[in-house]
Amino acid sequence: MAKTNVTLTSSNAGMPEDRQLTVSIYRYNPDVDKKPYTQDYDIHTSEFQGVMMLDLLEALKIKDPTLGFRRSCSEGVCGSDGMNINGKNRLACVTSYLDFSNHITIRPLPGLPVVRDLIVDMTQFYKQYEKAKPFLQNKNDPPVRERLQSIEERNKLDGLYECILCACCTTSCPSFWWNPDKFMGPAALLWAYRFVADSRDTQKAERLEALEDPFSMFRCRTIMNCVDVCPKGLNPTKAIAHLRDEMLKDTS
Amino acid sequence: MSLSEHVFDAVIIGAGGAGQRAALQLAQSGKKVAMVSKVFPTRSHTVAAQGGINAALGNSGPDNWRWHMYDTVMGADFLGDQDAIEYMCKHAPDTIIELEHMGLPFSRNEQGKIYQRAFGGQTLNFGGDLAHRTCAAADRTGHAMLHTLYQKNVEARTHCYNEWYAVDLVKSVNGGIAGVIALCIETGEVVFLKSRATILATGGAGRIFQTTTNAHTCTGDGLGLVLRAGLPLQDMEMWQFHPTGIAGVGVLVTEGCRGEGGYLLNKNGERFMERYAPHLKDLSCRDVVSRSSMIEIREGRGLGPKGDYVLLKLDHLGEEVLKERLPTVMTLAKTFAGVDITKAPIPVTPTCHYLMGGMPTNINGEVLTVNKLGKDQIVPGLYGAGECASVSVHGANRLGANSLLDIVVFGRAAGLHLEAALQSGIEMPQVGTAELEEAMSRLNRWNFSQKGEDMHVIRTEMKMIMQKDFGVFRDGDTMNDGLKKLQALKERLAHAVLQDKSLTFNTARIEALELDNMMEVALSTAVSAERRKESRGGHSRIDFPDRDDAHWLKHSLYFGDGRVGERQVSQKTKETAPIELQLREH
Amino acid sequence: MLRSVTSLTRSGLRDWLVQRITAIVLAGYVIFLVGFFMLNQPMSFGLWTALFQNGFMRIFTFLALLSMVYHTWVGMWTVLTDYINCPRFRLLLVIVIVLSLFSYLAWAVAIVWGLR
Amino acid sequence: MKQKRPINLNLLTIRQPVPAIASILHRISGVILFLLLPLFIWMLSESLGSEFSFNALQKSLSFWGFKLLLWVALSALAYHLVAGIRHLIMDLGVCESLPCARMASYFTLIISAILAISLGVWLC
Repeated sequence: MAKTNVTLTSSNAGMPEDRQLTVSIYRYNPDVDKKPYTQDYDIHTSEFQGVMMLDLLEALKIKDPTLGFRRSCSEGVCGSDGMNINGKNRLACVTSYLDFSNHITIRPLPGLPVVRDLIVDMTQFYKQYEKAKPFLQNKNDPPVRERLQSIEERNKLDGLYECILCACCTTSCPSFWWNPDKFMGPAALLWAYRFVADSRDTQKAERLEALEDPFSMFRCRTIMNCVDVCPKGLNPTKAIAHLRDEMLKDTS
Repeated sequence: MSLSEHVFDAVIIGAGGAGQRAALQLAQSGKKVAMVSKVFPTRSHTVAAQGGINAALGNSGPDNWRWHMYDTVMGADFLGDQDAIEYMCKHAPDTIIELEHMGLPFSRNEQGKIYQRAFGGQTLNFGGDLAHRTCAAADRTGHAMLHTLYQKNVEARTHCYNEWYAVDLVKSVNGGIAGVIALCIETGEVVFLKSRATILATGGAGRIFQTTTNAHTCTGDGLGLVLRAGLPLQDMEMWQFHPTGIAGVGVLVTEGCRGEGGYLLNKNGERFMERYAPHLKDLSCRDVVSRSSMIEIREGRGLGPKGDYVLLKLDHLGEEVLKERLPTVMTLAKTFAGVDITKAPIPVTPTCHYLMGGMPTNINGEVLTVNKLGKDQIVPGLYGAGECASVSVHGANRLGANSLLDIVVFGRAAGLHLEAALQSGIEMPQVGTAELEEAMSRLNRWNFSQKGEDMHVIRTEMKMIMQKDFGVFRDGDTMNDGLKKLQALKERLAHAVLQDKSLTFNTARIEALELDNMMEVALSTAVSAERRKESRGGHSRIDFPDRDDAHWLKHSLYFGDGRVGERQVSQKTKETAPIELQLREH
Repeated sequence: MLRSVTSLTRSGLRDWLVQRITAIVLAGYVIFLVGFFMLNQPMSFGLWTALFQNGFMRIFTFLALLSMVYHTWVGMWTVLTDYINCPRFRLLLVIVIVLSLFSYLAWAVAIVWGLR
Repeated sequence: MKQKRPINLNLLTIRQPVPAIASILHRISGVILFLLLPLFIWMLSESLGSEFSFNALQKSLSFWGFKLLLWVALSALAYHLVAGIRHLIMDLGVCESLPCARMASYFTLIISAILAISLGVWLC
């Protein structure tokens, strides 16, 4: 039988040492609070399992069931638990408290109305997403089998289709803060380019035309806050640049 | 009682793959349809499926849907209904092509066709060589599928109740289902969504276990709804434990890892699957691989301080393959195990992953119950599809990459059937105050609870019991013990308290309602598992180690009031001969 | 599509292009002036006026001034639409800015072309 | 009810990466330049008006308040120019990754700081 030398470099072999954390959380419940405030929680890391910020929040919610936050998959693919942790937008489920000091600050995603505690109203974000017409459009009759696409053509979609709509990028973008109704924001624009870049889509010209006004896309000032925070390592700024290049190619 | 009514042709509960596929079908045909989801649709757990979706497309060599059917029947350890399996495997290619046309960004092969990889239990020519049948979008197939479906629903302008929670089904005066009580999580508003038909597509319930690959939201809501409506659940003992959950955390790493050539090792560096399954080795069915891993661990060949995991080796595949085909696994291993898979193996352990059982349905997605004579009866106005349903294509053990297939094939089937039914006319059901009050009673119980136990204590205890007594290996004595504890817990839950009664986005209230459902699911699992005195697929008993076709080749039924029953396993096929009963290779 | 009557070209793409082309002209002009200044130290009134009496320099200056107007229009319009939410106040400011830009242009043209 | 919802946008609590800082400085320097446009044109006017006004302009440079104003104007111009060139280069698509953009922003800040200091020395 095949034998392999087993060398394990895993770091989760031992439990991390116990630490006492102070977590400052933005609190607001419109049913009881007139305005938002910050609440401090003390907790020992030995009180719960796991090293992710979501594990920590779940432990705090047992202590204080009124604490509100969204979460689902707990592995960074559903995009529910975007929040501003120590000043940066991140997903709580794939952010380890081991990377922080003993005082951690959690606030809701910036720039969107707060529904309760860490839960923001994402309506505006989704509206902008829908503006991108985020669905494949092909005016030709579909073939009996799959539409062919070369490996190279398919590779163009990498770095685009993986977006999980967590809104970390869009809510870190000052252009979106100041014009949330007009500037589509990095996530929506990434999706816009995902379909422009798809060899199977026939509506490229229409898609580009819809982005040509001074706000929808051109509000981007290429500061790359979106790239800085994207938990999936995507680059919306680059997608926006490609959209612009396509427009230049089309119009010149 | 004044309860505002919103009226629809169809209401779909759940916006994962099955719910969205059904919604799309109905929305595109111009029906007045509402899709209710407790999370924004793209947050549904379908998004986490990694490996792929099976279909005999034959893009890498010859393939045949009959071979796929054979594998599925074998994988199911013959508890699957062959009519449903035939339907699924036959319609798989068309369903995949349809998804491709919708825009799903499948990986491609050299000819520009959909890329297909090897996966567990997939063979050519009825048990021959490994088949490459699993269509994939890198290792993000579920994500790509869910987003594609949602995008098509955006295009079709499907009416979405996002972040609304389905509390309970409302029965019509003539015994059918008339819709559902729904709670707007954002505002606390409660409405009655009245409809000619309701489709349940609420997904799994893995959260009843302590460690699971499932999302926090997989709490078996649809299953609880069905039980409380007096309808049965089927094969609730049949849980799949995925061989490769990251040790200690439960995060899934796809079977695609082994499909691409990865394998499992014990502490002696031995590729132990060669010993348990010489033919398919690491790509045997999941129940086989999980059991093998557990035996290794129990016999002291596991690793780690507690000796409670084995290793998944991938580094020999080379950085390029890993980056192209398994990028998600790469990051997950880094994040959750601190492992660089290009250099070191991932510590993995069998982890609760999938419920094969659920509400019994026929191939049209119509939910079934049994009458006093033990005959199947269609429940008027109620459909089910996806993990919450048991049609049953997975029987006692699901094959990898058959779940994404199940949800789209039967989401579509339910949609198509309901579309036709609506075309020929379904009457709007009549509802009386008594029915509405009954459906509201559970929510009211929590809302008016004054004193009592904290629900999280009960939840924690339930998960521990399930983990300990109803895991990969089961035994009569411990199960009996666990069952008694669960019954006591259910009693305690009936007196637990909801402290926070605020209206705006009160997640504590949702968690309380979810716990009711989880408790129902846990009990149904415990009762059904204790009752099935054999080992089959995902259900392996130490005290009854063998499959017993003479007594147990049948679906087990469980009703919310504790009644149990049975249903025949269908061997009737339409186009091809049924697969004959035989032992699986082990 | 979103339109704005007060943006320079009312097209994001054209605004963007104008901003870039004018930036190149302005950058060239500034760098040229700085170079001229540094290469001719100490600067005298004669040298300085001779520069601006040159025909090419006059055209270059005019181009730079025009670029300045358009570049600033686009830039200031962007700043205002980010931070000023009241549409009437914003309109007023845009008008003030655009008028002052054109008066600067006229003033500067008068200076350079007024040279004898 | 939606109208009353607060928005978390306390800029002091939100960490801003270097490219964002480089960008806001670009904007601020641009606004300063716009506000100081009359100064530049007035200086053009004075310098070209007559030998007398040319010399008067040179003399006024010894006045510290004027020096300071001119330093602010020229520093803003230097920054706006350097950051603008960075923008133009990035528009060519040569620096699309975050590490590169970050590096470019640092360069912008450093070069502009050197220019501003040199201008200060020259004006003193």
